Amino acid sequence: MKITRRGFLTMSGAVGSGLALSSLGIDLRPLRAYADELNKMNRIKSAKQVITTCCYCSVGCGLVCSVDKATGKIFNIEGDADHPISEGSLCAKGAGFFDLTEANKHRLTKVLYRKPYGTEWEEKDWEFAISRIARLVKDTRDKGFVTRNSKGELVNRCETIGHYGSSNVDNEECWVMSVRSRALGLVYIDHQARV
Amino acid sequence: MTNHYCDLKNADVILIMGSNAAEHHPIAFKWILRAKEKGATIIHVDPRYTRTSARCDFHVPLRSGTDIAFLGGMIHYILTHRKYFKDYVVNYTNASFIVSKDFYFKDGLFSGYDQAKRKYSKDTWVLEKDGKGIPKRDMTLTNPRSVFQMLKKHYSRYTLDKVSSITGVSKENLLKVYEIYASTGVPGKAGTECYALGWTHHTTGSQNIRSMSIIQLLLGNMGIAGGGINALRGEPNVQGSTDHCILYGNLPGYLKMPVASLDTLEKYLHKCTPVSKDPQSANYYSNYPKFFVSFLKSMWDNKATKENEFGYNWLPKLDDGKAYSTMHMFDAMYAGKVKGYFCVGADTAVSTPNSNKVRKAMENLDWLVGENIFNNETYEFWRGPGVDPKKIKTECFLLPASASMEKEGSQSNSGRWVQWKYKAAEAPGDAIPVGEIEIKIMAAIKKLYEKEGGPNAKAIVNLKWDYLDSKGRMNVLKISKQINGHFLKDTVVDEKGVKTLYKKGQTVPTFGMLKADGSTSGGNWIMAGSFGANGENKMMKRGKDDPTGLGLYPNWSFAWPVNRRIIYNRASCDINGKPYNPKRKLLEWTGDKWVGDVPDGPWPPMADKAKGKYPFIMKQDGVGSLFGPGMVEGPFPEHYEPLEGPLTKNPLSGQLINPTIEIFKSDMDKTANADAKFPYVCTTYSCTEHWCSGALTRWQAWLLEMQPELYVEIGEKLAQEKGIKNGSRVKVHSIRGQVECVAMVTKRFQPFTVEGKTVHQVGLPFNYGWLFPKDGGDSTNFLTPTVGDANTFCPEYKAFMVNVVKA
Amino acid sequence: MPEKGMIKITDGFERIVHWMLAGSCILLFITGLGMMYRELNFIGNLMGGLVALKYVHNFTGLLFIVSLVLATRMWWHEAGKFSMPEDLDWMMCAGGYLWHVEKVPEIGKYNPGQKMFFLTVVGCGALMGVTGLVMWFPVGLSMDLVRWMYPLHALGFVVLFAFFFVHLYLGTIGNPGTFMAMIDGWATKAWARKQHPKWLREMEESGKLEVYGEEKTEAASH
Amino acid sequence: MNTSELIKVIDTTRCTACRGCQVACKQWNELPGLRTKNWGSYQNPPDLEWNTWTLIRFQEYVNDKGTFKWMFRKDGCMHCTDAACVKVCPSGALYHTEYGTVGIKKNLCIGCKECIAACPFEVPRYNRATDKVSKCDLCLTRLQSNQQPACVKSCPTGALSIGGKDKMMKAAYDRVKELGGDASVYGDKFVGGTHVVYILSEKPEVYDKLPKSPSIPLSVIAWKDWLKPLSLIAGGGVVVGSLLHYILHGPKRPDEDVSGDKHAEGGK
Repeated sequence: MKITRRGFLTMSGAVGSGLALSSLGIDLRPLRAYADELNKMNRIKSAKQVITTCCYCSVGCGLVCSVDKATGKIFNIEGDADHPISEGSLCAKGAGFFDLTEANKHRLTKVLYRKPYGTEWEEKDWEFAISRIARLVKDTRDKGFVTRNSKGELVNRCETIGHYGSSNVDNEECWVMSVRSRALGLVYIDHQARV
Repeated sequence: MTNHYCDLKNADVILIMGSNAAEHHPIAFKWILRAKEKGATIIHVDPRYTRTSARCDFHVPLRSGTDIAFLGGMIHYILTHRKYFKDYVVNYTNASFIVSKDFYFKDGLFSGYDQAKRKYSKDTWVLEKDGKGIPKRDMTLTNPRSVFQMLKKHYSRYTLDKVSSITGVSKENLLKVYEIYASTGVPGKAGTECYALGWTHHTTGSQNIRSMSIIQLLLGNMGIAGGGINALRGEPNVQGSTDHCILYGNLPGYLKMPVASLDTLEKYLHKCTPVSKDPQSANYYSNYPKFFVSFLKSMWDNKATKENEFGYNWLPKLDDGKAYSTMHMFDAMYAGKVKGYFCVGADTAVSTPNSNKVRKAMENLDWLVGENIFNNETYEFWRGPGVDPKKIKTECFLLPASASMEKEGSQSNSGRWVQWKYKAAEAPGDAIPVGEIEIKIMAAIKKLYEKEGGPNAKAIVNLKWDYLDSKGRMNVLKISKQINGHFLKDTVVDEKGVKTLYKKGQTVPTFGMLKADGSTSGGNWIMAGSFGANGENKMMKRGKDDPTGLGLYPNWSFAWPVNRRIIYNRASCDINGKPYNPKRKLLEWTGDKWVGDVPDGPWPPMADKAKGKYPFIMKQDGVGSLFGPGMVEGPFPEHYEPLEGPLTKNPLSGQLINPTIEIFKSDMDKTANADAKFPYVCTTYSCTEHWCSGALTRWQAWLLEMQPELYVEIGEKLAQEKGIKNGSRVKVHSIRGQVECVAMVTKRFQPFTVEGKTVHQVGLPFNYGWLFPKDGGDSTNFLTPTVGDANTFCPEYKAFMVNVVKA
Repeated sequence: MPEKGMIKITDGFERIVHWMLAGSCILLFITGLGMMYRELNFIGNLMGGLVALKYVHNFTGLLFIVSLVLATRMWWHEAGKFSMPEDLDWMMCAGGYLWHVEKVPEIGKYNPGQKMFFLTVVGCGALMGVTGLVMWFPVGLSMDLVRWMYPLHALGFVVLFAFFFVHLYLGTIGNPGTFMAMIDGWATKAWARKQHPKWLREMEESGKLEVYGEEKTEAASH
Repeated sequence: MNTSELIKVIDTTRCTACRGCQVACKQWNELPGLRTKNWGSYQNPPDLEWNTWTLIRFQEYVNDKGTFKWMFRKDGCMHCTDAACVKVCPSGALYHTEYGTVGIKKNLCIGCKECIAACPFEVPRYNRATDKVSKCDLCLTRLQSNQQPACVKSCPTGALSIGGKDKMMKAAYDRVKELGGDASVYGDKFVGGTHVVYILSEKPEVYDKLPKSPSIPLSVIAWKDWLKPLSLIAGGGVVVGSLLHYILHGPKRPDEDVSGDKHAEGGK
């Protein structure tokens, strides 16, 4: 579900302090400010508004991403005033959510590979990475697989591969990782629940 | 959280202990302040005066690692001053149960301790049963072997003087907190507790929380609006990732990981399914086989059959009694046993204790796969400080991932609300969602096994793994429904005489319909009901109606289990189902049904001896456990000193440290208790402006600008003694490592008087690493020890010993 | 063009410095006023906007400071010091500007009025330079100090602006014959006799007087 | 009663210094974060900057009773009614908006920095790279679109709120009454009343960088109210005086040339 432009406007009316500007009898005069200053507000009005959830602490605050319909890029992110917990408010990290988008020049955008004893990363494609990783996983698993433990009990486990993470991905991704780890027989499985 | 964020507003007293809510959960703190506006008293107990303390009614400083002493003192106070909620304690807890005659406690140890194994045999930690197998009870609570009397006796040693001497809290402050908090032990008042890593990051972490659970049960605060025990968890989906159990010891839905001795499904189910002979105990976990078999079906679908025990033996099995947590993994990696490592959305080279050991351990890896949105110290360990890349054999992959707003899916908040989020934009460059990366890698592995075979290849080749759509992208909805569960054949369900036909392939609307015969699948039973039988995705719901006025918002997203917003909610009513506090009516029995929140089961209240059930339906005995034999340290929490502390003797017993913690023994696992070279108690924490290891937030200029580099907070008195000026550079050492950082001299750390001596405490954030920013300092975890809670292996980040010197 | 018999009052360097000072001053007035009065913001349009005007003002200010330093060095000897008692006498009768005076006391090349004007220009000019520079580069100074630069700058302006008009008047229609002295450097002897009799006499006696169309030496024998 | 006049109330007693506002401001106004150093305080950047229009100030304070307090104050433009910055701004870049707040038209700013010296709260900041001064405009375009300013919207605890003047002032005074002690409303008693008003728990003089009784600096008054007209009077006076002198006294002409020099009037 995507909230409408109207939704964005109504939701921002009554937030935080519980005071709606529109309810205060404010005279909405024609916009007289300068074009460059106006730009962002106008862009928001014509943008697609997409709801997401904050990716830091576990309060689960709602956020609204304003997406430029022409470029498909996010250009503004602020609180979702309809959200019953956050009511539009955000802390420092949430308020800076925009800096996690591709606007942040530090984002990883390429598959990187470092060969043994290499001193730098090399750019690779997905095909290389996935097939190579699959091969490494299989070789490592098969070599160190423990079918029976020292007592002779059937254990079918792989103690040579560890998996860590992540509490910072979606439920569906968590489940996929949890299940694939078990199918592989991994036992060193952990994530940030412990840190 | 037993309750949820909006519910914090319903409390009359909020004890924030083991949490710095204002800094780490600023929006949760909104609800705490809303309670305050309505007259609630907010108490902050923390070693350091923080932004939370600044907005509380008062702050009580406590020496790190002494929470059980503090809370034990409160239990003692509640019992001796008769502040407990008697009706609740008698009916809804095991206070009236009788403890086995063989059980004892002596000088810090419970019965059954094996010194060599550092483990207890729990054989004597049992409650007596009558001839029918129903627990014996003494409703007068006067039997000296009753749990109530045993509890009273156990905590009689936690006197004000003793507690004050251990914790460094003045007696006046202790009494102030005890009195105010204990005032909630009446029907009309609710007290809640907010904790976070300040409680879990200890060698006694689980018992810290259990101590509070005991208090909440004594005061009748469990299961009520404005009550409960609320873990303010630290990551966006740590609730979900825990629910799906990316954890060595559990399978999705907290099902138990099979161990080697349980070689058949039958044995496993027998062991894991609790039995109660008490007809009034719902003992909901008697349904365990349904959840477990449905999970196996979700993994292997039609390849899992009754004949092959639904694939039970394809699952890996742990050795009995052995743990495989992060610390164990790095210990094994350090010993050269772990050769390959997937590090997904994490920065373990910064976040794991004893970073020197962790970074050294990684040098033994053959390969490393990183998946993240930013680079970090873990992925670049091969060229970290003091590491020569030309000597590191590890083959490394760093795979670009989509950020949160670049993918669709659900996240579970700490209040168990599973909220759907939408994709706002494409990820930059080649980045794709982590789930998609994992699906593709596993699909490639599966192909290899189909072609080449290998040990236990069936587990892989039979795996249901069709989660990419026609365009080769992750099919989120399909996975989500797989988690919810399906009917695998046409099924007629009889609900109170109404028969409904569910067709094969329909989503299961509630876990009550899961089956142990293989006719249903359920990737995670607690998530059953996140979809309606008609396929409606309830996680997307955005209804704002609040019929109870308590802020439950039943139509906003989906809360597990079965959209219940406050768990154990039947305990908010008396035995006849009438709310204890009519002003905050969470639930009420109207004679034929419950009205309010989704009740903990449909049965009548327990006064109905025929059909009625006890309120704590997930407990074997149906009541809250004051006596809790599930813990490895003992049924009653006991104060032990941290592995590293300022004392040579535990003031309460002859047992200095937690007798059941695992001691890691590698050459890099050094400790220094009460060592003059490391005289100051140190604790670590985060700050509002950064998140966890800082691996996401350090790359963000707005946030980095506010907290640009590593610092150590030092009290004015200690700074004066050491000649350290505010803003100057200092080195902080532990026996394991050191960090250099800026000294922040503050009035917010005050020395403690412990056992008559002055003990200084300092603290550092753990948000920095060498990779970025270059001049921001490195990981605080160079200082921390490899040791953790004996139940969960949550590392001890909160109490250890250091020295501070001018740089 | 000068005519025969006119005498050299100023040399080329003097005139260049004078006009640098005068020009920068006028430009500073105009640009300053353009900023001081929002009604006069349009002046900025002539220069390509108010920002440009600001820079014209700031850099003209630098030119002004240079000119002022040169002028001070050049004129300090003749105009920076009062010579008693004649300057006092001159002042007693206000140089004959305000009421009719039969015989204005004889004074040197610059009368005390001009000297006062000069000193005021030097003083206020320095004030304008210093305050202007602080306003331009306020970094590192206490805000209380910076704050007072503005009224001081305005005060200097008030004085200079007023003096400017006095000077303009006296240098043109108020004292006929003066203006050309700053254009080509020549004035009539009569003008010099009226304005600076003592200087004229001294110059004539020392034989330093330069008369248009005459050899210098001739003047000595005159 | 002027209903269109807006007041933003900063209730320091509710602020948790989460700094959501500080970042929300930067996000909305697209202001960059710059590299800073830890200078022994959480407060960073240490002061308002051209890229930091709102800043949470952290202050450790022990009152006369010996009670320790950690005080947080959100600093930023106070949006004065008698705004010194508007008064001194030569270009009209700074102006009063329809809400009574002080807006800034970036394109008109000429970077003269006069407002910097004039502001009694030391709010406007200069960016050398752009040669412009910047400050909070209370998210004017948001107000004009019926949205709360970014800071107010982000505030979790209700420490920030905005609304019509009368209602907000009443709420502020009610809150102060509820708080008691040294609590006070700060903002309505000077510079014609500010459009950002604090609820302070301590006496104003206790707070870092908060003037006890701010006013338009005397220097600004001396300059704009006295010297500016005086310059006209002086300039005009001299012109008129000169004319009068010319008319009444006449120019100082050289005497008839007794030596036979050619009569000349140097000037043409």
